[in-house]
Amino acid sequence: MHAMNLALHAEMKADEDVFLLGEDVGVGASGVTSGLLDSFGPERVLDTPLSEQAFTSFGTGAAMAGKKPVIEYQISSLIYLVFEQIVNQAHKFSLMTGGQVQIPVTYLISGSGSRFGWAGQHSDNPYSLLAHAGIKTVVPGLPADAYGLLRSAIQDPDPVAFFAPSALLGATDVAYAGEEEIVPLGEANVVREGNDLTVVAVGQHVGVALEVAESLSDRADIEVVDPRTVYPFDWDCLRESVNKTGRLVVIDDSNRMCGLGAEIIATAAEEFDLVAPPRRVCRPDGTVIPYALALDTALVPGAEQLTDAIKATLK
Amino acid sequence: MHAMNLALHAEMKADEDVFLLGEDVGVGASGVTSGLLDSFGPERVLDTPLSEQAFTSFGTGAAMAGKKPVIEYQISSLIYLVFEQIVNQAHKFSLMTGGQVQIPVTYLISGSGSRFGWAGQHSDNPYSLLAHAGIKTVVPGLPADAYGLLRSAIQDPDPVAFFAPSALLGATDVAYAGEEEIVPLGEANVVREGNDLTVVAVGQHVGVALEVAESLSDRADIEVVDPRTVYPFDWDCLRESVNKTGRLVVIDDSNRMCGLGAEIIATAAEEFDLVAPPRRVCRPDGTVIPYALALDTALVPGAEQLTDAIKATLK
Amino acid sequence: MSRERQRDLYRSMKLIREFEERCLAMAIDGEINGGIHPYIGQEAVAVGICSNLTDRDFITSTHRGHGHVLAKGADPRRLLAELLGTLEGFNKGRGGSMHAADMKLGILGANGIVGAGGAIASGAAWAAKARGNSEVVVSFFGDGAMSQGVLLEAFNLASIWSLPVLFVCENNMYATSLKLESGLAGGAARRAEGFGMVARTVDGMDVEAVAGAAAELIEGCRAGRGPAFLECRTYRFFGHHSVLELLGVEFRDRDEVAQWRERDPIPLLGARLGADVVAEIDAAVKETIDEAVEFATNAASPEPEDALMYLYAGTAAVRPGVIL
Amino acid sequence: MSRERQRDLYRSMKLIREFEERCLAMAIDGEINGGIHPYIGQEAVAVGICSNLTDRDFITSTHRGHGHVLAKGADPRRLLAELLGTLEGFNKGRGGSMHAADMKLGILGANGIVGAGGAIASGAAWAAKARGNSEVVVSFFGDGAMSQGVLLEAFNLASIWSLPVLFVCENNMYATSLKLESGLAGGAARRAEGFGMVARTVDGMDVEAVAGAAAELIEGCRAGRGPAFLECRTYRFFGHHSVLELLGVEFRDRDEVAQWRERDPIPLLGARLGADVVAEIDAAVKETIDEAVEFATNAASPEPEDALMYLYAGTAAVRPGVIL
Ligand SMILES: Cc1ncc(C[n+]2csc(CCOP(=O)(O)OP(=O)(O)O)c2C)c(N)n1
Ligand SMILES: Cc1ncc(C[n+]2csc(CCOP(=O)(O)OP(=O)(O)O)c2C)c(N)n1
Ligand SMILES: [Mg+2]
Ligand SMILES: [Mg+2]
Repeated sequence: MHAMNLALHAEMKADEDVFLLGEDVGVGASGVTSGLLDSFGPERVLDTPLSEQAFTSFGTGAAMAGKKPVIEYQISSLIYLVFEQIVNQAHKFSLMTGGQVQIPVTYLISGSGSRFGWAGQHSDNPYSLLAHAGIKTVVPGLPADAYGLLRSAIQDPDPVAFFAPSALLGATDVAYAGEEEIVPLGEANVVREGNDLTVVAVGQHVGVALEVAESLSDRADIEVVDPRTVYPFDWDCLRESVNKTGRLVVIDDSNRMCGLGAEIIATAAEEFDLVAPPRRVCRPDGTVIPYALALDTALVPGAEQLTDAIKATLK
Repeated sequence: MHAMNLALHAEMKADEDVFLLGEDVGVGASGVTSGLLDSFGPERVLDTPLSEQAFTSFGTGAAMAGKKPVIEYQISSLIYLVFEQIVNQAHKFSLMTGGQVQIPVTYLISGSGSRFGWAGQHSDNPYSLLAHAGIKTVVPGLPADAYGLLRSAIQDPDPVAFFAPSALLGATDVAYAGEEEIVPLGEANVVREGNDLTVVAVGQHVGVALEVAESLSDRADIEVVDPRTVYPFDWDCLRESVNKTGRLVVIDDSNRMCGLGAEIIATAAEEFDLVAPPRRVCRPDGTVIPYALALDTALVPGAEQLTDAIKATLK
Repeated sequence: MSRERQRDLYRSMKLIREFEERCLAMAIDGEINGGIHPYIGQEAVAVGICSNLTDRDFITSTHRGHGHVLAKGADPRRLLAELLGTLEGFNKGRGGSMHAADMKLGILGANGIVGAGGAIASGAAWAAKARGNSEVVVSFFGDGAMSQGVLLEAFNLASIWSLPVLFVCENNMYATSLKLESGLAGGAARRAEGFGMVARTVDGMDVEAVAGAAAELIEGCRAGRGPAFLECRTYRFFGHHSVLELLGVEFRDRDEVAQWRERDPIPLLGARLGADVVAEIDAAVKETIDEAVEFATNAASPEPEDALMYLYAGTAAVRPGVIL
Repeated sequence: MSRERQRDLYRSMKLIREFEERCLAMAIDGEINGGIHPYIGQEAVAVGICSNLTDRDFITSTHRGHGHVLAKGADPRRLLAELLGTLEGFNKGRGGSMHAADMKLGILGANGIVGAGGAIASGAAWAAKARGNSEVVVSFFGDGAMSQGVLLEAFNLASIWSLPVLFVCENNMYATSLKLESGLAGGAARRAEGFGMVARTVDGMDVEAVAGAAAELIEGCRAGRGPAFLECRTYRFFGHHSVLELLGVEFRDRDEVAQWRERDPIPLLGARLGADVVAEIDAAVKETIDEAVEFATNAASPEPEDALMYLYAGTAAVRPGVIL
């Protein structure tokens, strides 16, 4: 959270066309936008009415006129509400106008995934949907990436969606030491090297995968790949990893059907040299997160399921 | 089109809680709803203002009060506009209320996919998105299925999205002979038996796949599976087919990244006995359909690409 | 208004107040997952409106929904059981604070998405009308919701089809940190009139005034005169959400909060009833809530393996998150 | 109004009429893929409004956009080249009728989604204002769009932030087959007033009246008095879309259509100019359109291998539909 806040400060300072809009961004209700109103004033930090559709396309219009909006959404499912404005408007203008305009907007979803106790409408992880539609989509798993990717997202000439995993918001705060490096979009990161099996882990599961890899280190030498940008995906990095290890497990906190996990497994099956069937660890098909905590956690993938999947794949 | 029209007549006649709403449904602008106003009157055929979001959730409310709405959308991309109302509202009420309500709504997208000349905002095929979210999703490829599946969709106690492929609307009209059989949701259909390779073809590509299979009959004995319901998918049927043939090619008119094709390939790689890498034929990542006809057709999968993919997979 | 009716209104408001105070404490203590949006301060609105409804009428509610649900007659024991994620809750622990619903009482659910209820309300109203019944639907929402497209679309739909919906805007002057005047151009009632509806504004701290205004408008709905709009000017006494309360974050001016607390609807009506009556009701309400806490804290929790129960009403083979 | 200005208005209207008649014929003949939504009958609106704009001002348009684009000054040759899907089109053949845009003239695009333009217009207006410029943005839309949530949200946004946007509702009394009175509760201008905007209604068949009303409202926008709303009562003379025209489908009463054709804005102004002037302009316009047809039909088409060109402004490795 602190990392994202620093990235916003840095970009707003670096480029005066960058501005921020969203609900309660002035007071920084989510924590991500704290201090920006004080530093940059109400001309560049716009508290919006509860009109997600209009302010999303407002961003598109401002972008057409040369601005670089960063739009914060308080809840991940608000992406559903503005699907039309992102996917059918902002995304399409470049091609539809024959390259006459670019739409450099950043959609900042400042807490995606289960918040454990916020129930059905506040716990989704809709990044696979935007990736399917072709929106550049970022899901950081480490604080330094959150910083570096958010800066890249803002600088990018196309619409970019940035999903900060809810599960990491607290942790990020503490851990981020402040190394200020830009991380380019579309480049994966091998966070742990290994020879026996590749785990692709996204967002909050990067840390989980590292722990599981460590805990299984007596049994296998596991490589962990963090794609960081989920679309466009860094297939070259993954190809190299899987062609080396021959085995693949993906952990991804979106629904099974047509999720990011499916894409990674499918591409590996089509193009990479697998020696064993790959596996995914994900949410069930069509998941709706129930309120009761034990039910909520039962549906979100975790270390135990990942361990089981790795063991089964190693067999 | 005629098949869907007959199905609507049949269901409205069979159950007086079924009613129709949407834009220009009275005059039957899309052809699908012709004659219904005359038969059932304005109490059951509601011409709506251009308020897709409100009339979608209006359907949810009417369903909670015991009705069975069928909602027509004139354009496939209108699904983006009502994503919140379908995915975050209608879909979630059953679980969130602990089973207190059911939402038997049918979303009838009466022309999905490219219309060849309608350009960027009218040519998408968003069914993979709804499938990811967990909406029961139907994409018929044959007139009799269009009839039988639409009836099942209306009878189903859950929200069901029904995508009629634009490419077939004319054809359907002529071909449908009027066999009036209900087709259950979730059951695939082996439209051609074969032993060497399984082609999964969806919607308009069922016919394409049959032709291609025929044209390659001297080279291979191809089985063609039409899933009909894309979610929930009939994995058992596909498992049987692929375990027999050992080879798989999917043709699916949605975007590559996280599309239905990805799901089918992924599941096959995880669970089925493949003897060669599977392949998909689909739209490119993040496709926006350009206006010029030659560009439009270049992006929509077709017979030639399917033939190439089959040949490559047979090698 | 009869003294008996006044007592009923008082009891109902006090019940909500007591319930919410207990919940707020439990949320801050971490006993309620995710926390709550407390209704404290706005009781006169829910109670005044719902006192005109029967069990067969419908309501749609909001993220700040406990008051509406209780005012509509829902059992506080089962509401609290829901907030504790237990099987005795209305939603069997699946919904929680933002989705509490008792369909038997026509409560079509609280809703986590601002502005989502109005169109659902219109659909239910149409269905009732189509059946030839005289039920009405009340749709509650805040001042912030007045800028949500789907709600504005619903105003038009209800108006053009003359549906029996009473749209109730609880104008507490803030949407989280956003001030009314920075969010809503033109005024709530005036905006509603632009959709061809009868619109009125009432003092939302005076339960008798709310009840009176609602009675008239609801009568119009029942008589087939189409939808109506009632803006209730009110105020919440606590932070937007219990998490903010816990963190001690308040976006509003402390003096303003203090001033509005002077207009607390409960003592306002209590004064008309007299101290004895009030004391008697207060004691009874406290007992009811004590019982509810007792009931809810002893209720059983659902099992993790049932996490996807009720996902579909019909059949659908759902694959799990990991297949070994 | 000066005679010269009248001539300009006439020329501009006639140019649109001639262009659209040619297009409609070409669409029916299958020369224009997908067809068009003809603007014929509504010329006075686009022309009256745009006569108050400079090249630096912006517009957002609709599915029925040719009139707006031409009135804003776009080259008819390149617009027709776009409709024929060629590289000489504004959008290099990628957009077609519903997405025609000439960014150099501030034309932020026609739009295939009803109601989508208003929020885009507001964003562009804010950007202009933030730079301290006095540009205005005109957002065109139909009576049907008045029920779209995102447009209503945009009214509020523009109003609360006092943005220089003129919202122009072309009320042609139908949204495809839906009659105004079955779609719009409360009236267009009244609804807009409910969002705190100045709103006026004008005879959309009288180009001088439109130009006059727009001049005043646009002046207000430029002076920083916030957004305004202008309802233009007009009528389309042909079917909703060329496909319906081709099929001979008309949802409106034939007599009603005939009556409105009597109020054709072009002869209405022509009569004030005199037959000689009219004949001269008409001949010149015909020549311009002949040239445009000549130009467009000879323009080169894009290559299929470039189908995804411009998909992203920046870099992104896009995988094709089949990988062998
Ligand atoms: C569509 C939508 N946008 C944003 C949010 C986050 N949010 C929840 S409550 C709230 C403020 C609502 O204000 P108002 O409607 O006035 O109700 P109040 O909280 O004052 O009762 C916001 C922004 C949401 N839940 N839904
Ligand atoms: C959001 C949306 N809903 C439906 C459609 C299909 N559609 C295209 S034009 C139209 C009617 C529009 O009516 P109006 O706004 O009055 O404009 P007019 O066609 O009369 O110029 C409809 C329903 C669409 N393009 N977008
Ligand atoms: Mg409020
Ligand atoms: Mg119209």
